[in-house]
Amino acid sequence: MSTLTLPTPLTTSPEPGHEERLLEVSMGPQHPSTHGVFRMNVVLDGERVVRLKPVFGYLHRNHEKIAENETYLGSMPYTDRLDYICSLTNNWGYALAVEQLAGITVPERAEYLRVITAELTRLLNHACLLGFLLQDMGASGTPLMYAFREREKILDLFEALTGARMMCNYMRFGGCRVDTPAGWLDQARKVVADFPKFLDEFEKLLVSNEILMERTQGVGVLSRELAIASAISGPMARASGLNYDIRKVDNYGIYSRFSFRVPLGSHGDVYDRYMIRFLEMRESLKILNEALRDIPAGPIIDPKSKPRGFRPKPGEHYGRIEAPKGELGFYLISDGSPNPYRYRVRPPSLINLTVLEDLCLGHNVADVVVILGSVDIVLGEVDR
Amino acid sequence: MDLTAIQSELEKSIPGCRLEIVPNPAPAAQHSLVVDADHAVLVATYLRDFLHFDYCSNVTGVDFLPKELSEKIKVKKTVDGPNGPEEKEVDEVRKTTIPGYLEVVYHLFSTTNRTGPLPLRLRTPNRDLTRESLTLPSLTPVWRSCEFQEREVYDLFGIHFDGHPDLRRLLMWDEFTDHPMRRDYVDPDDYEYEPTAHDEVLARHRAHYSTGAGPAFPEGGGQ
Amino acid sequence: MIALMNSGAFSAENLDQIFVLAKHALLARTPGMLQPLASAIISIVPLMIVFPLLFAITTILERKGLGRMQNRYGPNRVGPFGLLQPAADGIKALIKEDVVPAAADQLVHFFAPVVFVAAAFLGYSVLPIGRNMVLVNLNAGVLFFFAVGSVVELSVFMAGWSSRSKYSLLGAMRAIAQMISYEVPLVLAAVPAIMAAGSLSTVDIVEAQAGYTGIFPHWFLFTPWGIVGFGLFLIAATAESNRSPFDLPEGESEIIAGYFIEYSGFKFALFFLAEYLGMFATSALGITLFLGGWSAPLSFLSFIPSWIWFFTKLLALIFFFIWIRGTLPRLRMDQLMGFAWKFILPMALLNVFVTGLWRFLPAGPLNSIRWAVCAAVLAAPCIVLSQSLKQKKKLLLRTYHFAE
Amino acid sequence: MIGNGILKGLTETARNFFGSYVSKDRLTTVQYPEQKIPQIEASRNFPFLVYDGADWDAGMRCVACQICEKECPPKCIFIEKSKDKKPDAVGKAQFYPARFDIDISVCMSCQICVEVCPFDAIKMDVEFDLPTDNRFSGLLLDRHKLAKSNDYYHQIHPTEASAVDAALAEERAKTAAKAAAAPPVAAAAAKPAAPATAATATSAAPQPAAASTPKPAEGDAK
Repeated sequence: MSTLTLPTPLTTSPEPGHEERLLEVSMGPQHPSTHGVFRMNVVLDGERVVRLKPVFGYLHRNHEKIAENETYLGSMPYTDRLDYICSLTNNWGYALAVEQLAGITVPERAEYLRVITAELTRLLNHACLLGFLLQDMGASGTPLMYAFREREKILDLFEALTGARMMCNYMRFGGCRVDTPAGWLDQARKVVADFPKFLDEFEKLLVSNEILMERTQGVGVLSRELAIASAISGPMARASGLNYDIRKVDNYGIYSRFSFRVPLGSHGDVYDRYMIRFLEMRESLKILNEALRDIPAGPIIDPKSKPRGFRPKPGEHYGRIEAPKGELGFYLISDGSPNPYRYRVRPPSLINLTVLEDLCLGHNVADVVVILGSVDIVLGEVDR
Repeated sequence: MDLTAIQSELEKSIPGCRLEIVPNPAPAAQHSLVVDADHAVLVATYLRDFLHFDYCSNVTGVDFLPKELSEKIKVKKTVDGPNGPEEKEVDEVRKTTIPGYLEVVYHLFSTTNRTGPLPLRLRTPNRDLTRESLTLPSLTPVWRSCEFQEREVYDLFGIHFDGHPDLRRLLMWDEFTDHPMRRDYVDPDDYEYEPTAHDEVLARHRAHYSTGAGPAFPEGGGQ
Repeated sequence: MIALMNSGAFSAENLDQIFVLAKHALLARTPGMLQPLASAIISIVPLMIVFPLLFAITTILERKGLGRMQNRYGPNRVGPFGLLQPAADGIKALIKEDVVPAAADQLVHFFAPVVFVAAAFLGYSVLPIGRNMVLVNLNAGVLFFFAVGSVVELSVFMAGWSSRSKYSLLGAMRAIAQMISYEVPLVLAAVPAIMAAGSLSTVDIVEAQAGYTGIFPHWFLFTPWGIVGFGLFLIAATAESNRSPFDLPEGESEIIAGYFIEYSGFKFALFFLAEYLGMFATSALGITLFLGGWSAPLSFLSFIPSWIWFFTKLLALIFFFIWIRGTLPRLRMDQLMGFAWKFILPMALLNVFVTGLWRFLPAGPLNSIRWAVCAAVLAAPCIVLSQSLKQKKKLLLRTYHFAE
Repeated sequence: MIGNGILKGLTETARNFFGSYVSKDRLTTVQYPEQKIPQIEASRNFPFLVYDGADWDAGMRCVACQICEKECPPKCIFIEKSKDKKPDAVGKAQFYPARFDIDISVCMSCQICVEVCPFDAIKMDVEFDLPTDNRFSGLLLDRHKLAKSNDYYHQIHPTEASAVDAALAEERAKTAAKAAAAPPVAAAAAKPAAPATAATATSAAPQPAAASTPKPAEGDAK
């Protein structure tokens, strides 16, 4: 019966006689490396962190209240604005939850398109994160620019398919909105084919870099038990050795057809989180190659479905997918009317932040920034 | 491990706890378990330690307003017809109000035997907004993941979790007094807002700035 | 002066000495009594113009260099290929409003950049830019250079403390700690060159490296202790001028801009100017000590004027700094200090010992043995260090297992 | 050895630095605004109203059924139905929007209006630089600013436009065939219905069965 293992923030400083010299610094909400409007009240003893309280709410727009006054279809474009880096996985999470709530089946080609776009989003998100992580560590822009160069190629694919680079609004309940234009699949195969070149370049540039290893190994260690207790999900949990990838656990969509493995870390520090995302990108490439090879022809949405007047039968459902940042869940309660009675988003970023203080205690200011970078938060999702 | 087995085992091992299964008509049939407030922490700890539900992934607040149900029922009533009082079938509308309540739903998963969501529901006795009727036991001591999510439910619904290590507002600013996600929440009219083309918004805007102090907004939008 | 020009005396010798001759020509015109003052002014003014110009060129070089490393063009809007960008930055710095925080201590806040720039310029007086083109031929030139270099820390602390803001105080504390802890290895890395040249004067050190065997010059760089010394000197120089892997004082991602966070407008530009001047000064000293000052790299190239060689070597070093800045992430404060005291300093001391060893081992035919011995003595600690890191399980590449 | 990780990194940036002078594909940036990245065909920005033929007012396809106003998530479309009616492309009398405003400061270009419009009257534009000096009326595009011709639509979305035109043409052919096949029934129905239509503005009921009623969504119209 393990009692609550809260971090014991030291109100007094460890060395006696330092009390009056504690320096309370507020990092954020306008801070270059908090990945959005996120504030941390940090109490420093010299350079070491003694207490850290995150402050949220700067980007809170009450997405759930808006959804209660919108129809089911009306909330779909708002899900793009949750985790604005990976809009397609948000769409898929919401569409999956509504399909499971209303019992709608999805045609084959749409399932393949969903897997392709989701894995491309995972590549995009992990590449961006590695770039941001190294930007926080001071490598002035070079790794970030390499990551963004790759991201541009993928965003062009999304624009050609859905019409918008980041706000795709592509999934519908029962399939996808529009089929791939001519030549899109070949272009996608080309982008996926020369993505490993970028990964090797990144690996040579930074993976064995001594300064990076020095800055990240042994920093912000997250134990497996704390990860489970705090429901940490995504690459951050797998870096602590928790083998819990929802693509393997729930087998949603058609992930069971693809052979891919789940990388697991053993130390659970920032270096492991960084490497797990690196290896996950290589696994996603395997999925993409298989999916792009045997995507069938056929309808992308059941032709009889009408865009308006969608009323699921009363009931409730919690559907979830493996978003690049972790387990993205949608809890919908329907009372038979076109608007959901209750619409709840389970944000992986916010819940992964529960342990931020545990990770940062004892480290110094430079590490707080690196640890926050490794948690990979996006404020659109944290504050909803 | 289906729900009835869980319920029986819980009732056997925790004497006096009142459990109830709420059926879920959705195709995925995620039936949920309602626990009474005072045994909640015991039940939760048992679920975590013995039934391996160690991953509380989602905490949601739901608000059910009291509902009036009016249904027509046939009732025999003596009514004075043309030739004296007689029994007659007359359908009469009877209003029954279902008491509203605030509810917190915990979705539990198990990382060891990878079982699906077990929704655990905690309900407040009624919906009148007094402090003691809106308190529920916090499950943060059992699952650390509920810490921020329970703060959010407190912030947006007003449910007070006693036993929570650091119950503050999560999303709204601290001086905010109301709880926006409640069904009967009326959004305040005093913040300055963007006049848009829609009439009711324009009307409210003009009413708000009736004293003419508002921004210089041309009459009737961009006609 | 004009007569001299078109008299066809354009031999390499005259071209090399063109500035010296021009100065003498000018001096011949000034009345006797003013001559010492005039000679000082004539020497100082070009310095005060050339190096800020070099600062301007370096800003554009840096931004275009970083851009090219990051698959983009870099500034190319202002002027042809963006060459007028420094002018634009300069004007912007002049026009920008100079905000001084209310709580700041006005006097100290104002004088911090002035002290910084003055200290940076003083360092140039002893640096030989070309053949007999040194401002002041002090016989303790290197010592003077380091003495002036330490004034920089004072101005950094003045800036950090007087702005009375948390971040600037943090930045100032970091800067002071870093500069002091890298001042010592910087000096110790310079000692071998002084030992080899036998004098503290920069001109003598350059003289000691003159001469060629075959076509290769006698630079101190081409000796085992020279290579290690130059390496240590560069690392310490990067740290001294707050450049990339050691730019903790103005770690943008952590404490935003360190000690000059509360400066804006021209004072902010002065800080940048002083920082770059400091970088040029230390790399110029590195050239003087290890790369043979203004001597040509190959014997048959010595017809090119000496000051051109000095500036090409300086630009090469500047590109090295830019290259490092574009690649390496930043060290954390304690690692930076640990690196200085536990690795750079012992290596510098060992290097001094090896120079002594080099001095007394027989030169002549047995030169290769001397080389081998010194190289072995210097390489040993590096190998020991990397082995010990492996035993202590630090800085190891990790293998990851995969779950199906 | 201790330093080779850093050396590998340095060689990588050096390769990119010198590579950028050699191979052009390493430089991915484009000198906007002189050079522009080629327009991707399916890209969308703000909606616009399609009109056939030359006169934007007469040829506008929109019949003010206000479905898009109801379905628009951020509620940024504002329609006022006209009192009288004008003949549309097929010649049938239809309503038209007297006032059709889109507040593009509120619109999030989600193209749900395009999806739910039964008359293919509203499509997504690709023009993205729309700077205005006035925050309120400048960003409130009215009917005239929104209307763009069908061949402009062909210009920006060729495949989609031709598909839409094919569907419309085929539908008109179907209605024309049906109208031709049942002229007597229509003539009979039209005579008694004629006096009735004069007064009532809502013209849904008495239209002859052969009218080009589009997909059943018409029924929900207000």
